[in-house]
Amino acid sequence: MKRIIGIAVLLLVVYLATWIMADAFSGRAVFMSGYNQENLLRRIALYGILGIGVSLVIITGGIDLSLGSVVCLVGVGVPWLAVGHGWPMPVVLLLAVVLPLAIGLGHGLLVTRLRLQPFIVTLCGLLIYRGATRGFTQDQTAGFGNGFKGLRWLANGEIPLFAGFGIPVPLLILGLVAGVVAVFLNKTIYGRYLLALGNSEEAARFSGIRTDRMVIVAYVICSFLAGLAGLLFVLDVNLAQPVDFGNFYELFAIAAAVLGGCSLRGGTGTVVGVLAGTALIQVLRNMINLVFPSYQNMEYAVIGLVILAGVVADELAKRAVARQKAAS
Amino acid sequence: MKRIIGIAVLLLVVYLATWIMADAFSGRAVFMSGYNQENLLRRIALYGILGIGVSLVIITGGIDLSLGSVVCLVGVGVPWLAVGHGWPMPVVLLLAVVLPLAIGLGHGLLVTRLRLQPFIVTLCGLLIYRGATRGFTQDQTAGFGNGFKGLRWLANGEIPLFAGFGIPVPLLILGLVAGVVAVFLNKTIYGRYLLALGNSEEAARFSGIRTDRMVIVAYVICSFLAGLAGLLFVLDVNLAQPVDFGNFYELFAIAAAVLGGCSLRGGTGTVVGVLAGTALIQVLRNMINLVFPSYQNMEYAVIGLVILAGVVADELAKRAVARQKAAS
Amino acid sequence: QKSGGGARQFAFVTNGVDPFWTLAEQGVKAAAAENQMDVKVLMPAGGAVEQKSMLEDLLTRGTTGIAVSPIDAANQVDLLNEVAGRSILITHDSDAPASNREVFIGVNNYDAGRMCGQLVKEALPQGGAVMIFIGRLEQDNSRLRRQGVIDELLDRSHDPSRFDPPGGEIKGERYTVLGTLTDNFDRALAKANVEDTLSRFPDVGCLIGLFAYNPPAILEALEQAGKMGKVKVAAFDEAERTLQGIRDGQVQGTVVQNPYMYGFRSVEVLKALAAGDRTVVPADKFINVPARQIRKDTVDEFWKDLNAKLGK
Amino acid sequence: MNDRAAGQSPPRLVASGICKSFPGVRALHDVHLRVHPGEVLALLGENGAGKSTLMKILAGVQKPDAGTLEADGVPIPPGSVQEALRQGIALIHQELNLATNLTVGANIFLGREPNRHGWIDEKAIAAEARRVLDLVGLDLDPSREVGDLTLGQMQLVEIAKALSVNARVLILDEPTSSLSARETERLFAVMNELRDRGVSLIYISHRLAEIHRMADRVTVLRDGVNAGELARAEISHDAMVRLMVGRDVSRVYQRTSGTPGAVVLEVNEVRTAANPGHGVSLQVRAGEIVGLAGLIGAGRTELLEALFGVNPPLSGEIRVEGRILRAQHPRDAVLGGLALVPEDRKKQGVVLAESVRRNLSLASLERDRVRGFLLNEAAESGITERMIRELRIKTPGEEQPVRFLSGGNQQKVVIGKWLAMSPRVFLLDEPTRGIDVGAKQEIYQLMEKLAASGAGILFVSSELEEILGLADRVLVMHEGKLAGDLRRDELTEERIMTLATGGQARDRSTH
Ligand SMILES: Nc1ncnc2c1ncn2[C@@H]1O[C@H](COP(=O)(O)OP(=O)(O)OP(=O)(O)O)[C@@H](O)[C@H]1O
Ligand SMILES: Nc1ncnc2c1ncn2[C@@H]1O[C@H](COP(=O)(O)OP(=O)(O)OP(=O)(O)O)[C@@H](O)[C@H]1O
Ligand SMILES: [Mg+2]
Ligand SMILES: [Mg+2]
Repeated sequence: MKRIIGIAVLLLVVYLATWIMADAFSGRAVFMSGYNQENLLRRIALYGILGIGVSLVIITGGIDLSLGSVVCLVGVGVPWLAVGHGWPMPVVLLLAVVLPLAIGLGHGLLVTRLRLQPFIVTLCGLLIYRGATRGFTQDQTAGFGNGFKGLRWLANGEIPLFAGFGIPVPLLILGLVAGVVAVFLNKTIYGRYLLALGNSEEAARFSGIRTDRMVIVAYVICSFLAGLAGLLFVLDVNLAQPVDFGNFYELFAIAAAVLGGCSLRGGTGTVVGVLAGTALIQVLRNMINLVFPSYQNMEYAVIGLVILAGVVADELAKRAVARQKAAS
Repeated sequence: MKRIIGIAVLLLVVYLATWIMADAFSGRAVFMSGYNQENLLRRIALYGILGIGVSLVIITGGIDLSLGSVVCLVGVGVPWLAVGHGWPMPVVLLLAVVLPLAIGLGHGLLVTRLRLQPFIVTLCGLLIYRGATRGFTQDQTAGFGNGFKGLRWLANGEIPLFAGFGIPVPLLILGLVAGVVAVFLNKTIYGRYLLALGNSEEAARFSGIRTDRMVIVAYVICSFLAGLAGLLFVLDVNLAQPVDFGNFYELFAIAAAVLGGCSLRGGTGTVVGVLAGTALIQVLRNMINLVFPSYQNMEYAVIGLVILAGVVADELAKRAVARQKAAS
Repeated sequence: QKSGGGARQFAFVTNGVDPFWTLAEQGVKAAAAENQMDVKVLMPAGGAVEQKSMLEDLLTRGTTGIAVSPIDAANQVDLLNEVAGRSILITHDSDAPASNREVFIGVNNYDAGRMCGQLVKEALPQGGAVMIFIGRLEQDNSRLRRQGVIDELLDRSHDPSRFDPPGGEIKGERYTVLGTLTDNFDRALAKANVEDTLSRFPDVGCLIGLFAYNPPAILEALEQAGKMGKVKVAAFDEAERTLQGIRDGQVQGTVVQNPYMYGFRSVEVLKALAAGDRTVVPADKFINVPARQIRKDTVDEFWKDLNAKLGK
Repeated sequence: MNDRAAGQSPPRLVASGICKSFPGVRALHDVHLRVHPGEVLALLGENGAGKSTLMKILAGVQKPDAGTLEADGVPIPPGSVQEALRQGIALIHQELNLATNLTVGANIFLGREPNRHGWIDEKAIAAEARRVLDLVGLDLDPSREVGDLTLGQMQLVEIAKALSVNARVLILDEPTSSLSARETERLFAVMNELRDRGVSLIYISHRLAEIHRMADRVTVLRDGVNAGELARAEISHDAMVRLMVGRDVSRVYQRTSGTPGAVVLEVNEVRTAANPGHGVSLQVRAGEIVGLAGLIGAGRTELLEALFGVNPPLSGEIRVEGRILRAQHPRDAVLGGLALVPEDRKKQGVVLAESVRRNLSLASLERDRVRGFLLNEAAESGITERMIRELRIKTPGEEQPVRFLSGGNQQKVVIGKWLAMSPRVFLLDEPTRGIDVGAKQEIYQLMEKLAASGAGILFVSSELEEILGLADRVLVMHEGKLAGDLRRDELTEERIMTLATGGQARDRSTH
């Protein structure tokens, strides 16, 4: 829990700052409007699913750079098949589940059986899935047009709560995913195995844990969640272009996970932390659009600086604590 | 040297295949024309400089994801200042050297003194330098127009050799860089230190080596070379867009280094290997453009597959050798 | 005919990857089939660097004629002249007047922008605040297009060389341009930009989407916000959702270029030039494929025609 | 130790015809091994003889290339940890194998968590963990994170983990190498208790005295093959050594003392980060071998690392041959004339992946450089050849990666690296840990030779026998303080232990 305090405080500060700057300066509920909060929550939900997925892989000491391309593959593939080629939606959705599972399995097998480095395997994945999507769609944009309103409710629907505010449906999906993964990590033997092998693969293997299987499971879940996020993204946005749909999302997901306390060396990470990291990045983007729209092209720089500040502060805090411990 | 044979063979195969497919099918010297070979060599030179830079960081066990953004910063910044703001070119060039040096120093200090993870530090770098460039240029394209022909000779000039073929000037620059780095790695005590600390930072430090300084030096050289490449890229292309100039170059540079035998775990890597890896990727792109232009949108997929095939073959070959050794 | 032997090859090079170019590709293909020509369509996804290596490789292949949409004409003169020296060069979509290109086929983006501005004026005759959404500001065509809109709304004189930097509000007598938000082709971000605008400026009068995917993103956001119809929309290009929006009265209108025609005409012109026929080049070296405003009354006809071109 | 009926009952575990090769190494060839209920079988062999490999095969961690395993006469499939655990075979590894991010309890039950359909039963873990921790005498909260423990505590957690299996065959691979006398005694008591309950134990150690004391039977491996067996009655130092090394090695090392010269190392009130409470002062003379004794965690490693600039001292003064040494980084210490042979040989001593040549020259590259910063390859070759010859480093060649050398030869490489710098003072931290008898003797001789050539030596050891045999003088540390300074003629085992555990030297407090 200690690892999360820093990011939680940072999130709170940025949240309050945005609120004050956006609403106080304009004298209206800009940031704190139901509408904006809903939007914010929906975005956190979509990106959060990616972050949770990649955090599982990071816990094993690996990395997944292919997330964004899996988002692209599913996000483009689903409307391309369902609308462009008239395949029945249940079949398409089945494919949208099976394909990411197969991709994750492939990554896991290459990493465990062939002992290839995760960075390389998933970098190749990044290139291959996007290239393939661009190839089979011939770079055509795909979208649902006016159809599939029911399905699209999953991404843009809401459960009305009170005047002007409702809980976005994707947030419920995120809640489900986060809950399952959190329980998996903390309450089941498999979560414990994952944490153990991330810290010391040998210690886990020598204890009779089939570490290879657990690593494969992590990659499979990660790719599956990337596919799920890809589906929700396209249901939300309603159209996807192969050349750039999901571009860079892996980096934002990894950044969120790291901000949330995951160490790229493996063995640590919490779901709550990842959610806080995701929220921080999304609130920042919201802040820039609401408060500093003219500096919107510096968005990357601001996010980069905040992430850096976050990890530096975290490190300095850890050192201060260690020094105090040593002194006492 | 063993680690390079695989990539060398692969490069040869792809080179010959491209030659045969492009020239034999068309009955003309397409691939083997002086013009095309010059282009190819120039591209290898530009990307090769990046690859060599990042390989030094990879040897220390680190990674540099910010390369592409440094390429953007320098590539956009130089014409923006020199043409857009009329700064004298010597001052601008000095800045183009000093700024990357400072960036590398910053990365190195954060990695060694604060013990932050290189992935995170340079991911923040990736975001910050691109965001900053977009911010200060207000997203405007920068270029040299008709000016600076002399300087641009560095990137698009050539030393005529025989009819229709000359050695591109950037290749000479690459030769210089590669030579210096190769000597540094193999013939100087500092190269030894770099390799030793890449294998075991602790053991090197316990031997009295100032490992922190060496790591910083690696990051500084890497950023400097990224800046140099950025300058050459913009001198070659003559224009740079803040939003995408140098995008993804870090991934291609890392892929080239890994193909060329660098292990992301640190401690191994050769300049020749990195050059071969870079050449392979560029010949592949050339092949796609010359032989399969209609599948150009699958370029990424092809490159990804070849990289994957390369590392898988490498791994399998290593295993076969090991098995033979064990058997004998 | 395949690319082997002595068959002449031609190429149509875009400035990026976009549905807009898919339409142009259809035009290219139609014309190529009609004239029995071999024309490759190449779309660089990696910006100016990739466009350069594509052109070099086309020259290597011995391509007879090339139609290019330069990413930044002023800085690509050398490259374009090299192409012109080894092949027949024409430009489309975006011109490079300083180069040795034979002719330019395209639209005047500044004028097109002013046409879009007129649609805004129709939508908000009393004046009001507007926000501009666009993919990037770097390429010439987008800069001119945006400037056209602004100049029209501020009733300024016709001056394509003017440039208002994107930061800050631009206030005119009747219209205020609240800002310009870019998204780098990230669809999710394009939508988020609209949402955040609705949060910050609840009384925004009209949303202007200048890249093909911007109007659909605007419509998505409006629908979710329950503000459909309350906030006006002015569009550019012919995304399906945009046309549907015009039909449903959600979009005031859209300005369409004619990318299909860019492709089609480019091929025809290349063919003529390759045969030594220079009569296709007008004196001012500009083949205008004018932009058009599509409103509710013309949308059905336009759409039918479009689908026919796309083979739907 | 009373007579036991071991060997009469049918064997509990039998391994036959075991073969195992690694790339370039034949680790085991047609090896046989059996252990009976209620028996302590000692497994002996030089470094690299294949002991650990054989044990890993028994525990299912590694799969043999050939051979069979039988438990109680029933064959068990090799290469499965789960299967081995089912048969009650538990292995305490030579290297620590703990997940430092998990709690003590989680580590003890890793892979065997009490669970209901996958849901962990934390209460059961806590209760059961407390029980086995008590067994090894570790008073620890099972919910503490392992990463916060000391090395010695971690070793005890490893032992507790193996005990929690309720093993029928318990394998201990050099469990005492990071334990001091007190913990070792405790461990032996537990082992005796288990033996009396009928558990089979396989015990590996390079400390022959321990084996003499504990073993009912000894099996010896040499170069991956069975080299012989000794029944309880036949176990003697000489017999064991002969089987292991194939020649006689003297029983106890006895230093042929010289006369110490001037003070080469002087330490005044140095405070370390781990023990900021009090300073340490000591002196080492030229030609003198000073032993540094103490319990695990007494702060000996910390002291050596502070002197060497690894964790720079907080305050105090260090002088080498009278010159002040400001040790802010190992480099300062090296230039000042110090050399450190670190505790963790594989991580800190050698660059495992690099060649013998590169390791031997690593410290002296800078001194020998030419034209600013170019390598002096001639000097490098000279050093490499000389060290391989003088230290008799057993290696197929200069280019052999150090990874493939035996522990003793790796240690010689570390020493050779420093010899090239002709340091004035050697700091040796557990220089013979995990090293077989033959190599130990060579290292002792080497230390004497260094002293004879005028260097001062300060060496840490947890093996009292070697301290008694080798040291001219012994400093004893207790909880970060120097608790005593004993001359050679005052040395006894009890005196050292009393000081190390915080008692006063009874007869005389100072000398
Ligand atoms: N994973 C491995 N890969 C390659 N070689 C190995 C591996 N494990 C052990 N070896 C080699 O097998 C041989 C036997 O090693 P093993 O660890 O079994 O020896 P040991 O008798 O336990 O030695 P020590 O007393 O030093 O612990 C050695 O030559 C060692 O280098
Ligand atoms: N890596 C570490 N992190 C935190 N504390 C440590 C570390 N290493 C040692 N310590 C602490 O420093 C103190 C001294 O340990 P040190 O290893 O110096 O003892 P030692 O006498 O050398 O024992 P050993 O015989 O195991 O080497 C101990 O209390 C230990 O807990
Ligand atoms: Mg062993
Ligand atoms: Mg110690």
